[in-house]
Amino acid sequence: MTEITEVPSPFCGMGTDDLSIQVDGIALKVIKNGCAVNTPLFEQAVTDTKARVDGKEVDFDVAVAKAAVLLKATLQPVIGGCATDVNGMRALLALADRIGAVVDNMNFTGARNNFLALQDSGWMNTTLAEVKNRCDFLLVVGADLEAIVPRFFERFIWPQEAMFLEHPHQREIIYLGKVPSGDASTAPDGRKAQALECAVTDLPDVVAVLRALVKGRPIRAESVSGIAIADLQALADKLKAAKYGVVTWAAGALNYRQAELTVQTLSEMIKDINDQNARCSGLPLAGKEGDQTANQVCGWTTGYPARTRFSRGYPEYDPYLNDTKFLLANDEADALLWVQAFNSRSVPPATHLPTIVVGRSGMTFEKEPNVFIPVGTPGIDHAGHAYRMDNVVAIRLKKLRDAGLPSTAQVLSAIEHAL
Amino acid sequence: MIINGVTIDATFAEAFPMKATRAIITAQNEKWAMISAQAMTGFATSVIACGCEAGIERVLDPSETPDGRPGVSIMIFAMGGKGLAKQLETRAGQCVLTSPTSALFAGIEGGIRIPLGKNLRYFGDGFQIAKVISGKRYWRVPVMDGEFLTEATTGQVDAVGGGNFLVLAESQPQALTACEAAIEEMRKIPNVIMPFPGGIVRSGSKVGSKYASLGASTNDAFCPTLKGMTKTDLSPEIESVMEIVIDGLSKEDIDKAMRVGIQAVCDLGAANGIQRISAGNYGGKLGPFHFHLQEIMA
Amino acid sequence: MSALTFKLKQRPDQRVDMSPLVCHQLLGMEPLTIAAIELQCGKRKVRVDELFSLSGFDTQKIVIKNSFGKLDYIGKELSEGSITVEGDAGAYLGFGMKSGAIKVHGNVGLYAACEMKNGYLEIDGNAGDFLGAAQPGNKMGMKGGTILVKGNVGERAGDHMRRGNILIEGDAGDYCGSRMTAGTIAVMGKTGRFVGYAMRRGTLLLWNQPQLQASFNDCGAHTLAFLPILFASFKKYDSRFAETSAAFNRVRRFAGDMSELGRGEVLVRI
Amino acid sequence: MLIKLTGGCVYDPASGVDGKKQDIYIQDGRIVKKPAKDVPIDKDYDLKGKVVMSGAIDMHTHIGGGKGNIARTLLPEDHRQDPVARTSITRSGCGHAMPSTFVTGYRYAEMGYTAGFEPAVLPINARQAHMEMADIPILDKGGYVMLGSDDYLLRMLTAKKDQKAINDYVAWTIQSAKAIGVKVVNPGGINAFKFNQRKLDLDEQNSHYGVTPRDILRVLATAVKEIGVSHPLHVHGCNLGVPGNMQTTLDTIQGIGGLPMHLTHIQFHSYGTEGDFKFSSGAAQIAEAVNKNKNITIDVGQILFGQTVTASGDNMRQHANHKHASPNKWVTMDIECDAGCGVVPFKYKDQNFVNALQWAIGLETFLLVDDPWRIFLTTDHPNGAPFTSYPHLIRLLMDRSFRNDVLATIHPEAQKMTTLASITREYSLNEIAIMTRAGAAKLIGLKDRGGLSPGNFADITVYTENADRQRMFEKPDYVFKDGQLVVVDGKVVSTKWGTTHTVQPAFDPSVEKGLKDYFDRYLTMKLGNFKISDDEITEDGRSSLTVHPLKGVA
Repeated sequence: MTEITEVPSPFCGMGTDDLSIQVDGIALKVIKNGCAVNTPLFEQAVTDTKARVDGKEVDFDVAVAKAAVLLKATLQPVIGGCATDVNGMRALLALADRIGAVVDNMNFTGARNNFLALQDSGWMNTTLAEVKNRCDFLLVVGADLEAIVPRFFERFIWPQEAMFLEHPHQREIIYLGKVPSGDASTAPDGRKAQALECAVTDLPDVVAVLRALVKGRPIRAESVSGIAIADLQALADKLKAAKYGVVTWAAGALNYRQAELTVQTLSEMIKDINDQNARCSGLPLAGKEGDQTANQVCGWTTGYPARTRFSRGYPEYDPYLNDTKFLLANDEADALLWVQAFNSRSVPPATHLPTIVVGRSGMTFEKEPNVFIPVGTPGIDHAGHAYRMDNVVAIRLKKLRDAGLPSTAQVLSAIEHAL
Repeated sequence: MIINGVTIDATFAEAFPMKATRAIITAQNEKWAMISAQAMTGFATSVIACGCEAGIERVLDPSETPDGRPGVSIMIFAMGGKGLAKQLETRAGQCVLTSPTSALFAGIEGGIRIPLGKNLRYFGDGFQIAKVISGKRYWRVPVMDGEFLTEATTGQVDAVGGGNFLVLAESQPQALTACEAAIEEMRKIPNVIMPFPGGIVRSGSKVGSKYASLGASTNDAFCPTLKGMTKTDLSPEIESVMEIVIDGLSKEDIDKAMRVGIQAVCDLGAANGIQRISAGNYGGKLGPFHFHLQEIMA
Repeated sequence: MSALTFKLKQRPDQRVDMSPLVCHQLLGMEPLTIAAIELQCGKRKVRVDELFSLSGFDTQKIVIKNSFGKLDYIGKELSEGSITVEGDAGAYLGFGMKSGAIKVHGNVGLYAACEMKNGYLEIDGNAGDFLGAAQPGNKMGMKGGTILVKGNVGERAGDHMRRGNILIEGDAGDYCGSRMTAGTIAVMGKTGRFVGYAMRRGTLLLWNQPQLQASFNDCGAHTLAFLPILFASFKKYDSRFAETSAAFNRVRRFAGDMSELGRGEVLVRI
Repeated sequence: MLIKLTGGCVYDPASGVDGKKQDIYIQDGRIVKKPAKDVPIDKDYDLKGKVVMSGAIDMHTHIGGGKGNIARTLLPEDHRQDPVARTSITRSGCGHAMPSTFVTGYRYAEMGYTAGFEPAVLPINARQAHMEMADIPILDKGGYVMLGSDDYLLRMLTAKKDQKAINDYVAWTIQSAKAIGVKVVNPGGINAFKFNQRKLDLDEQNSHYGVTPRDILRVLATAVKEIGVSHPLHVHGCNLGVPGNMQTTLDTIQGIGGLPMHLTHIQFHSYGTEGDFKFSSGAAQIAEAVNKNKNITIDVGQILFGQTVTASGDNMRQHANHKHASPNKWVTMDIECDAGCGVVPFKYKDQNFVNALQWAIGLETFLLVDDPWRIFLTTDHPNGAPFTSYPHLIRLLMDRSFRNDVLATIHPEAQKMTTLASITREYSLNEIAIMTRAGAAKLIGLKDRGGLSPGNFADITVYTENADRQRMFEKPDYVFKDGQLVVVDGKVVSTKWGTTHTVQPAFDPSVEKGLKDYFDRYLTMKLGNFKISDDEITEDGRSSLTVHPLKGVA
């Protein structure tokens, strides 16, 4: 039995790397700094290590050969999920390039809220260490942050020390839209975060008013979606008065249509504040389980984020038509390769199409895929790289055990070679 | 040539190339369209001192105007395009933009496009709104009575200025009555304006003056009180001369206007004290357009 | 000369890029050459005559029969002539069209008239999201011309629109006129939420009072002189917009989006 | 396999060979001496009438790291204009302003380049920079790690730590980030921006730390020299793009007190304030200072007209420049108490006075600096222009009449403000070879690269002599990388992976004590997880590590 310290987690998206994990054979136990998101995903048992074709266990090579056959004769294959490490994505994109596939990250519809705003007008952002040391005012928009990233407040908002805040515990926090579900955002001295509550789907209206107030434009209404304009005016004033204000949101939590426009309004508001000689930054938190990794690697390989097709021989980005769900529902796809090395509960969408799953050991299916190849999890079964949810920092994932599981990269490269 | 006892001189009016434009002013009713049009075309009798010659062409029926309201068509003539554009813009800004309920539209399609409301829009201080409708750009400028709507540009075309004829009569009332009759008919002709007050000018001029600083002075040859003092062009029975000056988009337009005008004068005839019709020229040296009276009336 | 007609033989599962089959590209081409053009369909390249039976010769008058919602990029950058679509059209119909006319008898998909520059596009049925919008990453949507939709349109109609008219006889989805810079969108039916969201300038002309967000301010009731001129310009269309009874000049004016430049307007008929 | 390149006209400034007919032999990836007569030649290339140089080295090109990927993500419209389809040997991607990684490798190789160095590797983002560069085929790469706005260094300066402590920190950072040099960007300015300072002159204090850019430059330049890193401190100075910054640059040169210093993209730092537009060329003064101060090297950062994107660590200046963004979208970031970045798309226009004069200033600089060993050909890709414009730039330098023809087309007021028309200099092939090969290798301290003498790696480019230098340089006949033929007639025919060039200066291991405490207290990552291990570079077989010798260290 060994204990491995300073273990980074690929699961929470925050890049938490202070976990201590006890390794007993292939069993893992988080003994320090676990959380509701990370602990179960680390501790999950390895249940299957053998590949299957049509439900029957087969040798790895047989499964790979079968996968290659299914992908080869396609008119429009789709590679969905895209939840893996950097090397996994490299292999995935090489395969996609070869077979003319559509590549789609499973959480892109949420991430799209950020990408489309970025691609239209850009933004001014910051990252977690800057938040930890500089942020004196935090606005959380439309997200119950602690449910998404349980240790966000403990690690970045309420640490004992911050380089540039004499009293880090005096930071002010305001929630807009969502109300915090727990006490993580409550200051060590008991001060609760202020919450201006509205339906999340009303946020487009609320943030538009907030931006108008930041710009000093007239608003005639007295309230918007149940929030008094006077409260929003006070919020606008605080944003402008902060030394280092931070506005955060989680793209996936804005789960209503066209939420990119909400993100864009927030991002443009942040620029407005900086043009009024104050500092303010966005902290657009995107997904977890390799979402950022998928988009980053696809970004440098193709120029586009991970909703891009290769069917014409070169990459073409389409945030709507390249959606796996749309392609399946519309019978445009004729084969699905689902790649999910992190989460065994994240199974492919139901489809009658030939399906290959390269997934974390332990996946159970309502409908057995044609090919299932269990893979190791980056950061547990093999080393690798993953991006944090603030998109700048890549973390080095460690190998904790040897359960005999191949990496995503090994499987996908093998399929490519078998073509 | 003699028509109804009126002698048509064997002479010609001499006219010059000018640049012209037309604009349409509409308003809530004809009264306000006309007030604005009159202001816009006021103090525009002669390019010599006014910078342009302008006049009301005609009243427009609502069915003829772009916005379906009563309107007035005005024309402005100037010696050059630059001066024309400046006059148009200044006058539109002071006399139409300011005038209650008014709107301003191009009166000429094609031609060289010159600013109509294009720069007036800045009065809107950033609140102005552009609209392109059927390929034409309009500006909506917020003003205190609502919105001032103006087309961005109108057309500038080559035109002719300085067509004229003189009515020589036995008395002042008879000269005026005859000229009034002429103007009434001439106003029915499109593409022309008679820029002087009421269309009639009594101070015909000659080139030059004894005073060095003046370029023009009274046309003494046609001044009846000087008959005995100067080389007169008047017979003894002529006691009053009045002139009608015409600017038009083409020579043919001026031809037409002169013909109906002279005819109206001649219809009154010798019986009403009209003796002669003559015209002003400079010997044919200055203007390329010559309107021979007898040819026009032939 | 009879119209060059492409009659779809059977519907492929994958989307087809129809952009080569546009008047100016086919000008002067023999039918045999046209039949041999390859169209991208999913991963495949498919000959035109594999998908369509061809008849007629007039390349400046194209008819697509049996069309359906996976035929994308019909009339891409059309710069002359006309295209008639019998059936539905896919995404990016009339993409960047410069002139000419396109008429679709059925419904159309996403991004119809995307970055349209000029010309006339008529849709008998419904249009999908992003009608007259800009491609992701581009800042300029429709720049001119007129779109007439007799049915309903999806969300974000006229996103990033710069000039031109979008006339909608039916209803418009949410975010109609989002991020507009200029131009006019007229909606006879109902509009969804967040009308004119983040619009900078431009006009939304509505027959029915929308649910307006708080970043639009009421500027009161007005008689606007440009409206009769605008309506007069619709007379030439085969549309309810051309009817004399459709015209009005009395509106309530709302200005916004105050979060943006705030120079846009929502005009609601009264 | 023994390869012979026969009869080419060789330009190898590293060996003092200036256009001499010479045969070259390649074996096992290296250039070898003429073999004995009886050794059979496996492949003989007849290079009569061809020009032979070593593979070109771009010593300053933004090809890896977060800001590049932000630029890519920001500009789908730019990629749509230049899609690159896959072939049986190459991967698909996109080109133009900020090409995808694979296309970056192909297009560099297709112009005869065999190495590129990323000049702005944030320590915290070094992992990404290496991962991106690992996906650039054919080229060798390396990075200069960015210091100077990191809070750790500024805290050390405030605490008056001695030079030895700073040297240890710099050496540790180079090793942790697997770098080959050190760069400073707007010294302390990126940090000052986080405290809402909007400008920072050479002698202006950071409002929190009380430290000036001059202080930072001096300690870093000293550190780089004392720990034995060949490449002098790579400096992106204060006041980038600000009219009048010529004086700042001159002061920077004076202020470094004779220490080795490389001033990068100096074109952006050579502006006066004369003339009607209060914007003028300072190239003559800068060139004079460079000529006089032998401790100074520069690269130009030439701008060329057209659409591109600027990607820089200098978020203070990039924020100030955002009003020039075209199209109007831009990104700035504060990053991890380490540095920042700013990405602003730009369209340089020949009819824009400022852009036109910037173009002329860059060329003046090229032509007025005497010593080609101390000036390097760059566009600061993609900031001044994409790297694919190098052949055009080479023609501007080598062909005066062409240069003057272009000059005659730019903004007329800019023509009046430049002396370019009167400068007769035309670069020779040998000088181009110095700037783009031998000089770059010498500056960076690359052993076995940038020259054609036996023992060197066989990175070789073969061109057909052509009076039109643009055509000559945009389409080499052959390019060999490590002896492998990778390009024929300007097209990639095979691919391979290059190596990652680094240095490993020594440091006192106790430096980690203070760092560990700092990481635990203030940062968001453990020190142990921050450091990049060798196997991260080498494990997937895409790259290898090449460690170059230190200066004055055995």
